[in-house]
Amino acid sequence: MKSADIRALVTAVVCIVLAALVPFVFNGYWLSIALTAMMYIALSTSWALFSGPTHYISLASGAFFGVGGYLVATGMSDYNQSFWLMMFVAAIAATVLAGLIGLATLRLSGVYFVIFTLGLAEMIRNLVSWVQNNFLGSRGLYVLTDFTEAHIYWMLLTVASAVFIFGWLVERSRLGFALKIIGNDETVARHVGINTAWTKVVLFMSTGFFAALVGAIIAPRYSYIEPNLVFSPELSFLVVIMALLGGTHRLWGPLLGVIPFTLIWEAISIWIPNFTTLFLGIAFLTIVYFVPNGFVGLLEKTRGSRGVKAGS
Amino acid sequence: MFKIISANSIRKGFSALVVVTLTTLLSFTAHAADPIKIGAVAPKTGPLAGGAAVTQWPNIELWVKEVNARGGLKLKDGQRMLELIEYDDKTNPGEHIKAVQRLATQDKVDFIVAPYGTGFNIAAAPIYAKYGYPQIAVSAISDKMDELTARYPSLFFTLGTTTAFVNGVKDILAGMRDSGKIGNKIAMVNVADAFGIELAEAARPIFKDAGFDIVYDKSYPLGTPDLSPVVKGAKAAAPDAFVAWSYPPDTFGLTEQAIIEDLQVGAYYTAVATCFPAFGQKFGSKIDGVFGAGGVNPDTEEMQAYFKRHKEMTGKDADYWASANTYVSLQILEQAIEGVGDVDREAVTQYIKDNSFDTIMGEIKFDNQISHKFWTVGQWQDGVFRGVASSNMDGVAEIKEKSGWN
Amino acid sequence: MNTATNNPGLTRSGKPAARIASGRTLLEVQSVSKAFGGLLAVDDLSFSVREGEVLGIVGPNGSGKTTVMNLVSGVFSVSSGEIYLDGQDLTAVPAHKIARAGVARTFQLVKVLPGLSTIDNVIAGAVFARRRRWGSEAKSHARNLLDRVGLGGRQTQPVSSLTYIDQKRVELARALAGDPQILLLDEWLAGLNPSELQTGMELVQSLSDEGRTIILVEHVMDAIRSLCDRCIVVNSGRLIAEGTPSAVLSDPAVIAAYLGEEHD
Amino acid sequence: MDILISGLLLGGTYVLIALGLNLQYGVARIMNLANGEMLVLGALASFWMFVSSAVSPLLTLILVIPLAFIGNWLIYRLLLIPLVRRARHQGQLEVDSILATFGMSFVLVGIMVALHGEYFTYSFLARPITILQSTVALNRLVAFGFAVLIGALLVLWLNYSRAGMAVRAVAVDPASARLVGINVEKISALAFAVGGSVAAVAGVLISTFITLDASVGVIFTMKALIIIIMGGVGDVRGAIVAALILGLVETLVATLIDPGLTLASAYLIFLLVLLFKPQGLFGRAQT
Repeated sequence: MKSADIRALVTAVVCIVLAALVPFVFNGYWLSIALTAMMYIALSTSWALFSGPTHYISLASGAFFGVGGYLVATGMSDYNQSFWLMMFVAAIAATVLAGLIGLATLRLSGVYFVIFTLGLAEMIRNLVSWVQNNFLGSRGLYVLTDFTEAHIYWMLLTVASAVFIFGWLVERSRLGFALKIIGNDETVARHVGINTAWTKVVLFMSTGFFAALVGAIIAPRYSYIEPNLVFSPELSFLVVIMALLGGTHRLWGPLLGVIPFTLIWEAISIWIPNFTTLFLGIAFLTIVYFVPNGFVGLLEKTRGSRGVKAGS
Repeated sequence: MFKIISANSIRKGFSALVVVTLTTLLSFTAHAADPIKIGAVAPKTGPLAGGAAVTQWPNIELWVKEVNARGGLKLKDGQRMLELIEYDDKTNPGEHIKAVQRLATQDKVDFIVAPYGTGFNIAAAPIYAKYGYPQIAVSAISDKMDELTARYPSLFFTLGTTTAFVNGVKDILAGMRDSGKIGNKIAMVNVADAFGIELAEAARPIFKDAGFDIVYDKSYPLGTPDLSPVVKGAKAAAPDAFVAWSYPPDTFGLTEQAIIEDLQVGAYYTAVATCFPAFGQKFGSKIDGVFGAGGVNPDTEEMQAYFKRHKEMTGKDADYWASANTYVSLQILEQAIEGVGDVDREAVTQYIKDNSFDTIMGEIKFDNQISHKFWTVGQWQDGVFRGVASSNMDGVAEIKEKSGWN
Repeated sequence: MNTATNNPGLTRSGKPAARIASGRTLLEVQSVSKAFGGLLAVDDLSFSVREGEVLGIVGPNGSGKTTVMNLVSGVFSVSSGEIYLDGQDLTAVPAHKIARAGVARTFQLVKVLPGLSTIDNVIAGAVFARRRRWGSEAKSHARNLLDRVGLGGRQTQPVSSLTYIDQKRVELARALAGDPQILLLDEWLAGLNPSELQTGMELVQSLSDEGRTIILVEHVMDAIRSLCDRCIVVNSGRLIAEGTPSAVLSDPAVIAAYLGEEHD
Repeated sequence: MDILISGLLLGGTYVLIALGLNLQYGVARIMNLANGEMLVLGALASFWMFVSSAVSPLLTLILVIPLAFIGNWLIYRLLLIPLVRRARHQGQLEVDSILATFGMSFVLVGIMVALHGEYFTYSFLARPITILQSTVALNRLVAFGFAVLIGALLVLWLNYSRAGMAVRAVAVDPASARLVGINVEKISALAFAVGGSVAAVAGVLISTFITLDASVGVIFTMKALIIIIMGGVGDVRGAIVAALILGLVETLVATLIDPGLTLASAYLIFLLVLLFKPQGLFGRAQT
């Protein structure tokens, strides 16, 4: 292991430990912000693992998140299964689903993929609602547990850490290298012997896995699951936007997007409760126009320019 | 060079923003002379915003204005005005929880108006319970009320259970059948989301046990643009009654199609939003005799005064169901606070449990945190949506026979 | 160096003709056709390549040369016909499997991986292909190959900062990195100035001297004449001549096909 | 017959929804996620004029068309051209335009919520009319008529006018269009503005028979995207055919199988088209 690796590892461990202490220091409001941020860190980072190198903009997060939340709810509410079992089932189901979708759509060019995944959450919501309505029946999907916000936060932190470890391993593996090549030139990738479809599908499955886990963990927080709310297209967009805002070509890029975004979002929600959406839009446009390469880009540019100055 | 400068200035601007946020968040402290802080979180955007804009927000506005107009709430140590702090939950449970946390721990509000929508009331219940806020849930119907109220000691329900709702409809239909007005064939449709699935699931055995024959039983997805196949399908089954467990946009869509298709049924029922003034305005006299969820008794002096004040203070018409319930929940809160004479939440919660309240819907009291006094079915009669079935309400109107769609 | 250097030290002229003639057939293309919509780009084409041989494919523009390369390397699948590599059926096999079987190629318009460093561009060819290397092994292998193509010491440079010919060298090194059984060079010498051309030809020559099997699609006739053991000529997707470069290039049918076209 | 007619009418609605975005995405290369909001804005204008001053939606059209044209032209000139200029390749423009128009959709939703947070619902031409023994709503029929009209006008304009020819050239290949002397930016702005006003017109017409609210736009955007991808990006005829097919299939499934499966079936066809004809029904094969 190189010294840079060790430094990164130590930093990561320190960050995780600090993050784990948050519920002891903050309670209530700040914890719920941290929880929201942690949820998006897990989602955006795992999203970027796939979409960063391949440039496929996946809007499927909402679909997998929904599968997670929905399966936990229906399993616990209608079939008296334990939360843990359903969390596991949900993650596996979403992984399989992502695999099937990936096989079907990842051969397509980017745009088609974007639009397909955009509608995916809607399609799955319609299908599961229909199945529930006609075959299973339900008297409401309740997820009543004794988890506190702190518990949910720690679970999310675990998932987020797992995403980082996974990302770190992928980056150092042949799989990660293959992805990088695919992102640069897919034709070349094929001709140096990379099974491009398989590589993309595997990574896409990992985003499905993690998003479903997050959805499953969030379900107890929602307590009552409405398909309409867990299969949320807005969530898909927010995940993408936070990741792009941070920057997708670094593992820690999305992190830099999620944290300021969550804070801006919160600030606007507080200041202008009647025009939140309007001002969120404006904040959004400002970011797109003035921070085009994400915060990572901004950071590297400043650092780069400082380096040049020092050299001259 | 320009780019570097602008990047830096953005960064500076951004950090300034963060600093300002933090200071704003931390700068709230309560003073004794301050007004009573009331928090409210409900959708202003997202799928439920349209409903909340009719039922929830205007009543909060009305109540705060009224109380302040008469000088505030009378407490032991004098009158105190109300200060409203409102947040948009964007129809997102996560946002909602965060906003309630903020109200509780940052704004340190004294009371919070219960959320809008079943899911939101249940999602927020643990936090209300944690900080001891009384939560008088209005726009929430559930069959798990007993379990939920046992779990959350400060949660109150006022609008009835899923089963009560279905039974209301069943009673009306059975009554009409027994008096020979309709036959026993029901066409039932529902929106395929939590609310519709739950009601349809509850309705199937209830209708069957009452001797009805469900001749058409289909769901349609939330957001279906064209409901004509649904209405055509129902019509083809030649039912005597049409029952739709529907949400606002499709309540409008189904009824429009029923008029177009000239769906001839002795009883026509759509669920949420049938009671909206916009429903009456849109269809005029055509919907005379249409049944819908909820209802009011508009003839009492209190209700008439309430409708008038609602229109005057908010510029909007109250709906003929949950608007009044929402207002009632605020009246209960108001009377409990004044009864205790203090903003002690625990005492107020206990007061709500122990006392009965004089409201625009008559006397309301809670039995194990559940009020059993609510309307279940209403009917449009000469431009007014009247309650025709209820649980323990006075002034139930006679059912009017529906004569086509004119 | 663990590349297959069968006959180090042998110059081209020293390569025994007998060995090539007797070498086993490595690539076998049998009655292959390819249609794009109504257009028949390759029409019932058959040829074979023996181990250690340098085969030239020539023909006027649009005659289907690059399509042949694309069929062999799996960019397109054939409409009819079969392709075998060392007895293994490559018809209807996806490109990455063909690459793993040992077919490596360069592209008519140079394709480097712009986001990667020069050495990573070469490593890209070493990790997933016929002979797989990873980690330090791949790195030292790539470094050797960069030395081999004349780019020693430029490993960490961003590949986008390299000149055109250097990018072509990187592409060649990448193709070599997986120890291919057969190397497809698609107009690899095109667009080079005379001195670069000289260097390029020497490089290809040295690869041939190592005993590599190469298919060369080329417009540069000097290169064909000096590098190829054998040539096939395609016109309108059909094979019109086959033989040694000098024989083929003086074939009247070939001259007719090129008539009106500038042959440099 | 019922199915055919209801299906065609629904298809007509989809034609209205999709045509605007088809121009914006196919020609100006902006995947405009705020397209649905533009549609809802048209609906809001129509609702507001009808409820406050009893103005017929058909008259509102006269007002909405030029306003939407100017509004969208300005959006393109002021907000989108900087993105087009800074994009180094198509992929980057796609990402940037997704982000920017998503922001715009928030802004538009915010404005509309402030104007009218409740449902936009009113009754206009909600009369039954019988064609070929099938009962349909007059307002849907009117909307269908406009869909046919707008579709026809666009096809004529694109195929028989100079500007239309330029628009098609830009749709096929902006780089080559530039080479033959077409001002690509100007044509793109034109296409974007025309697309925006088509969306607003669609909103006006659709509001006569569908109950909308300020937040509902994304549903229309999604539908529109599905249709234009199915039809082939930038191809007006393709979009029209795809929209009609979608309308027919949804009605067919709703009537014969189960209304609960309509939207799911729409997705299924979309997926099938993607798998077997990825360039869309009328798309040009990509090389």
